[in-house]
This record gives sequence, C-alpha cells and structure tokens, in this order.
Amino acid sequence: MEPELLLGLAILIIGAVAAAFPRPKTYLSRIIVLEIPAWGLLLMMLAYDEALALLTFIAVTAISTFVMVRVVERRGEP
Amino acid sequence: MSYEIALPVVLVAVAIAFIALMIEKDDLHRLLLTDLAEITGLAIIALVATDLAEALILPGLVVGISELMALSEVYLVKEGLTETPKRVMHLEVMDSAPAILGGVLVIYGIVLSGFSGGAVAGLGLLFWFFCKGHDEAFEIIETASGYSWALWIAAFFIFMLAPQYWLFAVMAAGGGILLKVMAKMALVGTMRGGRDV
Amino acid sequence: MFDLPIEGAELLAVEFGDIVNYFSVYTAVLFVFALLFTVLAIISRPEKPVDIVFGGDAYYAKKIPPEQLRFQRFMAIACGLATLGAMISGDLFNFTLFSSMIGITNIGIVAAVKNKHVLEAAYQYGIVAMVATVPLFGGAAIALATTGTLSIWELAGAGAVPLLAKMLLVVGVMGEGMAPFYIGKAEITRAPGAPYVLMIHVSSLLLFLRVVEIALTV
Amino acid sequence: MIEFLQVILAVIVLLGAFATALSRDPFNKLIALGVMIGGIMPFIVDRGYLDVAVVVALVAPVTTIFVLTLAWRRDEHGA
Amino acid sequence: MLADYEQVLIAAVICWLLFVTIDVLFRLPEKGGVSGASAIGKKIEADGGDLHGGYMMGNIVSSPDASAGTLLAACGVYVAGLPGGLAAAVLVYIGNRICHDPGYAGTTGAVLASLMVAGLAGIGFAPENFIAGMVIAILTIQGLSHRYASRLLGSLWGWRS
Amino acid sequence: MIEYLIFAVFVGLLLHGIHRKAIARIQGRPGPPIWQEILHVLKFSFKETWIPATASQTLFVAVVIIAIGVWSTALFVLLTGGSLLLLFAVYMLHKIVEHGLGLSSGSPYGKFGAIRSVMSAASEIPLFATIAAIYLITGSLMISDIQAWQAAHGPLLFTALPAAIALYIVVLAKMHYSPFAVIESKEIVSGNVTEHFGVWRAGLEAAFGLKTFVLLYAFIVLFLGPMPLLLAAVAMVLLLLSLSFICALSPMLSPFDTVTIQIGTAGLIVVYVLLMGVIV
Amino acid sequence: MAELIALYICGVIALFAALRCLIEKDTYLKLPYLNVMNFAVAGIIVLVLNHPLSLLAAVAYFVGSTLEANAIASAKAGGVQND
Amino acid sequence: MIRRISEILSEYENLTFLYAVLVLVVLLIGAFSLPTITYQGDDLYPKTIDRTSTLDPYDRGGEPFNTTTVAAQYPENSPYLGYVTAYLTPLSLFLAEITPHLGTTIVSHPGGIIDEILYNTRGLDTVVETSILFTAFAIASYLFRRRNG
Repeated sequence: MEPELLLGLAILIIGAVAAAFPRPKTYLSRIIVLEIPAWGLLLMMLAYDEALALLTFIAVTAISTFVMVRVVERRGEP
Repeated sequence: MSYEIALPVVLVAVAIAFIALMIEKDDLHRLLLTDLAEITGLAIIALVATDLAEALILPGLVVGISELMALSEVYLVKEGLTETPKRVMHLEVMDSAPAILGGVLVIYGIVLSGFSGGAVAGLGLLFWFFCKGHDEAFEIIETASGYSWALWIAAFFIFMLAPQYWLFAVMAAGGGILLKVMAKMALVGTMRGGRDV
Repeated sequence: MFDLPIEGAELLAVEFGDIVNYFSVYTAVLFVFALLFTVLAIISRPEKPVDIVFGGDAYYAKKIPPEQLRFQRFMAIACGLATLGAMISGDLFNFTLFSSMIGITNIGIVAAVKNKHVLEAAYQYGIVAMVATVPLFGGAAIALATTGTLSIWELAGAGAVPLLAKMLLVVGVMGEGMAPFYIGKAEITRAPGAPYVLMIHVSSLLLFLRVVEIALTV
Repeated sequence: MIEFLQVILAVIVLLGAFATALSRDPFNKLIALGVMIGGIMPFIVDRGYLDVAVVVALVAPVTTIFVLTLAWRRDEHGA
Repeated sequence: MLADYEQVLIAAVICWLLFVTIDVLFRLPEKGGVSGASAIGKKIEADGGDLHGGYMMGNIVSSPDASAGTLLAACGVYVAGLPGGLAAAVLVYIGNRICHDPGYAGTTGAVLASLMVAGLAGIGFAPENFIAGMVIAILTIQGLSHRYASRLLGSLWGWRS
Repeated sequence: MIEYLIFAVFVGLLLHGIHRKAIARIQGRPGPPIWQEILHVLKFSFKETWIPATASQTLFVAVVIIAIGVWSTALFVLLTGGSLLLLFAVYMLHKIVEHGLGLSSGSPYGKFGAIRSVMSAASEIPLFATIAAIYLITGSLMISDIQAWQAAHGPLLFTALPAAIALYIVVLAKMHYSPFAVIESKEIVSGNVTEHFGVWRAGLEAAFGLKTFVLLYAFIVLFLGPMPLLLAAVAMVLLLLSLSFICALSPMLSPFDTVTIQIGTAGLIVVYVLLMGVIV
Repeated sequence: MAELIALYICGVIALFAALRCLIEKDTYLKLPYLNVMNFAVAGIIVLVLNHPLSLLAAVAYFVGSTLEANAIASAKAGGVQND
Repeated sequence: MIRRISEILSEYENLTFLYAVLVLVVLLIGAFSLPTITYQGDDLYPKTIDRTSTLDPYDRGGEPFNTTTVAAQYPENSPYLGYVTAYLTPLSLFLAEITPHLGTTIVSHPGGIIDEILYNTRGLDTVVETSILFTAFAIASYLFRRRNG
C-alpha cells in the first residue's frame, strides 16, 4: 500500500461522510464539501499513476462545480 | 494486494453516498449527491489500475458531467426558475485573471488534445465566459461542435475499415474530440445567462 | 464463438477492435424488435391526445408545439440507436455506456413536455438514472478487476465474474431503465407523443432482457 | 520523498479535510480546502508529474472562484 | 564555509531585509490593492495592529509581492541558476497581472533576489538555504503575530513617508 | 407451421370461452357459450374498420401486427424447443404491445390503460427468478434440454415448487378478469383496447388467444414435463379451471396493490434462488 | 544535506502555518497563515524535485493559491461595489 | 401492510429512496462475496512504469512509425495496433527530449497508449460517450433556449 493510496482512501471516506451529512446543511456547504472526496479520488489515481485521468478529472470536477453553482444560484438561497 | 483492501473501503464510500441519497428529501440536494455517487463510482474504476482503467475513467467522467448538465436544466425548468440572478458577483481578479488563466488553459488543452484537452480547454473558455459575460457565440460554437463530432465518427471508421491510415485517424480523432468536448463545456458557460445577456 | 445453452446459437459477430459485438438468436430477436420500434418512431406521426372536459360533453384535442415533437422524435431515435447498440454489444463496459445513454435519452424524450407532473417525474427518474451509472460502472470495473477482461466472449460460461459484479450490473440497469420503479415511468407515460414515449418502455424493457442474458452468460 | 515530509503532509491533508468538513462558514471551508490542496500538491510533484501539478494548481482557484459566486450572494443576504 | 543552520539564519535575515525594503519602497503599505487586501488591513487594525502594516500584509496575501518574488527567485536559482531566477521574475510578473496587481514589487524583488542569491551562491551560500530562509522570513511577518508584525511594518512605513 | 398457428389460435380462443363460462358458473350465472370468443373474432373480422382521427396512425396499426408477430414467435420457440429465455423475452415484449395499444389511440381511456400497464411492468420480475431457478437446477435454458431433464428426473413442479408458483402467478396476471388485470378493469372502459375495432380487434383477440395457449402450454412443458397431446390438453384445461376459480372468487385489486404483491412474490423467489445458489 | 535541512524547515513551518490557519477563528486573519503555508509548500515543491519545470509548478501553485486567497478575501469584503 | 408498501411505492418522490435502498441491499449481499474477490485485472494493457523514461508513466516502448507490443484483447482486430502507441508527434518528441517530467502531456498529445485504447481498440466506447455528451447537451440547450426565447 502506497501512502498516496492510504491517504486517498482516508480522504475519500472523510469526504463521503462530510458530503453525506454536511454542516450546515446548505447547498453551498455541500458543494464545497463535495471537493473533498474529489481530491481523495485524485490521490488514489495518483497512487496508481493514472495521470491523464487525474488531469481530466480535476478539470471536469471544476466544470461540474460550475454547473451545480449555476443551478443553486438560480434558486437564490444558499 | 492493495485491491483487496481498497475495494471494500471504496464500497463503503459508495454505501455512504447511497445512504445519504436515501435520507435526503430535497430535490436539489439529491442532484448534488449524485456528484458524490459519481466520484465513488469512478473510484471503483480507478482501482483497476491499468491503462484500460484510465481509458474507462474518461468516458465515465464525461457521462457524469453530461447527465449533470441535462438534469440541472430539467430542474430549473421544473422549478420554473427562469429569471436570471439579479446581482452578479464581481471581484477585481475577475477582470485580470480570465484572460491569462483561461488563455493558458486553452492553449494547454489544445496541446493535450483528445478528451483531457477538451475538458481543460473547455474549462478555460468556461472561466472566461463566466468572468467576462458573453455575446451570442452560441450557434457558431454549437455548429463547430457538431462538425467535430462528425469528424470523430469518420476517424473511428477509418480505424475500423482502413487501419493503415491510422495516423490520419488519430489526428482527426484527437482534434475532433478536443473541439467537441471543448465546445460543449464552453457553452455551459454561455448558458449561465448572467449579465450582458 | 460460444454456444451456451442459454440463448440459442450465435449467428454473427461484428468486430470493432477489442469490442466484438455479436448476434445470437436471442439478441437478434431483441435487435429486430428494437429496430422495428425505432423505425416506427421515425415514420409514424404522434397521436393527438384528447382531453375530456369534465362536467360537460366537450372534449378537445391538445395542441402540441411541433418543435417539441421534433425534439422528442430526435431523442426517440437516439434512444432507439442506443438500444440497438446495447442489444448487440459484446463488451461489458460498452454495454454500460449504452445503458447510460438510454437513461439520458429517456429523460430527454419527456423533458420537453411542459406538464409539471411529467417534469417532476422525469427529474426524479433522472436522478435515479444518474446514480445508476455508479453500480453499472462499478459492476463492469469489478468484473474487469477480477477476471482481467471485459469481453463477454471471453467471460461466457467461465462463471468467473463475482456475484457482486453481476448484481451491481443488474441493479444499474434497473436504475437506467426503471424496470421495477414503475412510478416514475407511469407518470412519464402521461406525456404526449405516443411513438416516442413508447420508445422509453421499449428501451428499458429490452435493456433489462439483455442484462439478464449477460448476467446468466458471464 | 522522505518519510518525515510524507507524515507532515498527510497530517496537513487530514487536518484540512476535517476542517473543511467541520467549519460552518463557507469562507472558512474554502480556506481549509486550500490548506488541504496545499498538502496534496507535493505528492503530485513527488511523482514527477509536473505538468499535471501545474494544471491542478491552476484549476483549483478557478473552482474556488466558481463557488464564491454563491458565498458572495449569501453574504449579501445576510448583510 | 558556514554551517547550514547559520546559512539559513543569515539568509533569512537578508531576505527579510530585502523584501521589506522593496515592499515599502513600492508603497505596498499605502493602501489595499484589492478590496480583500483592504479588508484584511482593517481587520488587523481592529485587532490592535497598525492599519498600514495590515494593508501591506493584505497585499502580500493577495498578490505575489517582493517576498514571493524572493522565494521564487531563490527557487529559480536553485533549479537552474541565474536564468532560472530571471524566469521566475517573468512568471511572477504574469502572476501579478493575474492577481490584479498593477505594481512591480514582485518582479523587482525577483530580479534583485535572483541576482543576490546567484551572487551569494558564488561565495558558498546554497540557494536552498535561501528558500528555507525566505520561508522563515515570511513566517515572522505573516505567521507569528499579526499585531506586532503590522506595528513593525507600520513604523517602517511611517519612516518611509 | 401455419397449421400449428391456426390450431393454437382456435384452442386459445376456446380456452378463453371456457374461462368465461367457468367464471360465470362459479358466480352462479349461465355465462356465454364456450365458442363465444371464436365467434367474436369472426364477427369483428367482418365489421367496418377505421382508425380514429386522434390516433397515431402508423403505430395504431403496427401494434396489432406486432402483437400477432410476438406471439407467433413465442409459439415457434416453444414448439421447436428453443431458448426459454427467448420465450420469456417475447412474453415481456407483450408489455410493449399493451403500452402501444393504449398510447397510440390518443383516447384518455387508452392512455389510462397504458399507464396501468406500465405500472404492472414491474410485476414481470418473478419470471426472471423462475428462469434463474430453472437454470440452476437443470443447467440449461433450452426447452428441449429441460424436457430431457424432466424425462430423466421427474417433473420440475416438485423440484422447484416456488418457481412454479411464481410462474403460476404470472400466468394468472395475464388472464381476463384476474385480480391482477387492472389494465382492462371496467372503470376505464376496455382499457388499452378501447379504440381498436373491426379487423384490428379481431387480430388482437387472435393474438391474445395465442398468448393464453402459449402460456398454459409453457407452464405444462416447463413444470410437468413432456406428455402426449391429449394428456397435455387435459392438463391445460385443468390448469385453466384452477385459474378461473381464482379469478371468479377474488376481487380486482387496486393497481398499486397488485404491483406490491407481485414484487413481494418476486422478492421471495429471489431469496429462494439465492439460497438455492448457496446450497447447490 | 542542505536540501534536507531546508525541507525539514519548510515542512515544519507548513504544518505550523496550517495549524494556526485552521485554529484561527476570523476569516481575514486566516489568510496570512494560509499565505505562509503557500510559501512553505512552494518551497517544498521545488526542493522535492530539482528540475526547471518544478519552478513552473511552484509558481503556478503559488500564484493559484494567492489568487484563491485574493478572491476569498475580496468576496468576503463584498467585491467591487460599483454596479 | 401491503397497502402501506403500496403507498410508499406509489409516490414518485420516493423513487430515489427506493433505488438507494435497493443498491444498499445489493451491496450488503455483495459484501459476503468480497472475500472471494481477488485482483487479476492486469491481463489487458498492464502498466509498466519506468521512472527514468521521459514518457513516464506512459512509456510503452516502440519507435515512431513503427509498432510496439500492446496487450489488447483481440490484437487481430486491430492490425495497426501499437503504431499509435509508438508514435510521437514532432512536438511531443521535442518535449520528450528536453524534459522527463511531461509524460502526461506527451501521451495525451495525439499518439500514445490512451489514444490507442480510446480511438482504436475501444473506439466504440468513445462513439457512445460522445453521443451521450451530444444528447445531454441537446436536452440542456433545448430547454435553455425555450426558456429564454
């Protein structure tokens, strides 16, 4: 087990729990907390040397954050 | 050896995501949680750890973002949230950063080409549209994206039917996918409907 | 070439690199059926739904904007193509991708409708279709990790795919095609445009039939 | 990478993750996220994927700016 | 030949002097460059610090200034000698433009620092010690006590103006 | 083949007639003569035929043809000893026909029928549990293999009783007047076949007759094993009568309850299959 | 050897700054600590991998995180208020 | 009892709930089969990592305009297998010569193992995937434009 993999798994679990039960329970905090498991997955990909997937993943995560922000923005409440 | 340990952990994360989905009642929160589920799903693929796994993650990613895009639009229509937000954030860095940062991302994305390049360059364009507002480039970009899709399909058939022209096919495919993905992602930025619309 | 006592003889294989699609008696029948309904979606004009005004004898035909029907038709054709692909796909991951495409085109067919109920159901269904990609991809990935291949040709009859992967695949298809979750689909059925709405059912049913075959084969 | 550094960075990453999850203010969440990302970057560099590191470093603030759209509006509502 | 510890300490002192001088000369403490920097300055003042020192700290946070220039120049010299330092200066210049900073403190700092580090490397100072030294130097300004650091910077600014 | 087809249609329609008659007798009514359904079909064949103006015309016609095609295929598969999976796939496709019938007409009653038909789509899952159980026991899904297995080991009815019950419920759901037949319950006129008249209706009735024949015969072939034709006919009638009893004595369920019951059955069968998989 | 000492210093300072950043209550006052951590991490990036491109990575990381801090502070302060 | 279940089933708001429960049940049952799962996934396209290569982590050998060995499923279906992997564009060749840390960029640039898989051996995946993007975007833009227009 490489340290990156261990760390990635830990972050993934922490992030999953945090995103499942965000504090406070607003759309905004959930969007922010969703980044944590994303970075955990990034570390896991790093551990397996999946660099290209990592690169694409981080770009796509940014785009999906934007899509989510766009919806919540329309909705008006945080 | 690491797979046998990592897989249960990732499955636990999947389970957490679905537990959250189970107890969540709010529609928009559910939409956000699908993203979490998507990440855990990709993690299962990532564990395979071969080049093939990587080639599977890329389509998985694109599927996730496209469904998110479509569903968010359905949500807006369903809730009748048609009016654009009244006040839009404006920061100093939003004047200065997009030209350089977006430019770097677009250029690097074009160098990368293919999916990854499309996503990176698309993000660059999206960031630019986000900060600067946009004019009506919608139709043109969409047309370009359509042609690039056709280009990619043509490349696919070259690979399958006339593989000796593989070099041409790989160029066409890389370029086609780049344009296609980039255009789609950029259009998301113009669809924000903020100021200057 | 595989001849398992499950689905009848194999008829034809179509090779696309590593992805080798095949027609067996079973999948060929499903394929023909999907083709039939795709053609129907292309050539037939939608019905004109009649509403009865309660409390009186009046009834009227609802007006549906033509561009909405054009969009629905486009989505139905896309759905048909995805179904055709899913029927003959000889590769687990390719199959899951086709399933996701069916899921999203299904949303598309009804998303154009302006009825609040239909949209609400379409949205809920969309959420499920979206999270269903997780068990789908997960199932395919676990199958890959434990057997080292995704090709159904290699996997057929070996029984090497773990139960977990099979169940995840089936559950994923249930989510995409909504097979047991009839409520979402029932509400969706209220949408106008019969040939197109019918496509939703055709695709989800055929998808389910196909995944049963896959689960038994691999 | 030497073990000492791995331990320190891992601690930073974990602390950042916990702080992101636990802090209640969106701005504080974003800052804690920044701390976490700071801990992750050296891992990417250590593997030698410098191009990836550059892109990741540039994309992270873009994401933050997207999210700030919401945090900013929230502040307006509160004030 | 000095021991590494001593080198780091000396480098820290030199870097501290260099970047504070340049920042003060380029009028960083005068006002916040962006609204965020002003807000940080005001907050530090409210906490018992000095307003102008706070502005300077806010500007350091918000844009690559001379301190960043020094650090990155040291990094540049470490990886590629003097050309590396100058490349770092160019990058810092771009960084300034990204962060909506009209000034040239970062660029100047980077150029001067790369000359200095390259020069001192000639007489036995290792560039990596300047990296460590710069990190220590910034720690003293930004990382120990906002109140006293801002007062110190404020008094320097008062002396300058 | 064609003579088998015509024979099956007639037998199927006759079975419908027996079904109606039996129900009527159980409920204390005289009931129609047992060849009533055959006469129906003949009558409809010579009546005026049109397509409603509101209908989606191509689909309206195509669905009838597909219905006949689907069940002809099923009969063919059953008689040639083809794949059981295929047989039930074809059976599932019947669902599509039901949807199509209701949706294509544009009539609100037809639409209601279709919606109910969609709801009950979930109830077909017991089928797959049945298939899985049979596969686990016999190791093959070819009907010819299954018959060979039964010839060697005795009827599957005793070996795989829960699977037989599941299939029985499925067959029951497809009978006229069954507690599960929410699609054509009387409050929505004739449900999804409301608008189909004339030749179209005749075709549909023929297809439905074929369906009844195929389902009953399949049950016998699958769970009782190969037997002479006459004996098979007797078994079919007996099976039909048992179904008629249930139909006559039980009330029509509400649409959602039917689904719940059927899904519950499916769940039990799935558990059974899983347990069997573990034990075997 | 010199790299190791520098790495140790950078690592310890990064941890220290991260801790203080997370402990600090006020958003504005967190940012200078974050800034110190960015310095330290940029240093670590270069020290871990001695290659011209890692300079680019360090600058990208530093500029990126500075931009982030800038945006956070400005957004909290209300951004440009002239529209 | 049946009626209560029916009520839960009949609300489409509960759709996600039902599906989540289903998946959780499957995961729970599947958890028992976890001990039997062993990793054998590296038959196809295995990674060989050569830290000293300038193409790290994607060095799969081969000369440009020549072939290399790629562990595909059906090599006979892709006669020019390996050519794409081995090929480097002039730009990527240049990058590979000057630095060992741009392997990702080089491989993503046309030519390389990922391109091989995505376009050549598993091209159909990419066809489907771009079609999904196309359809999803068609939905989004149709709804968006109707709302505005």
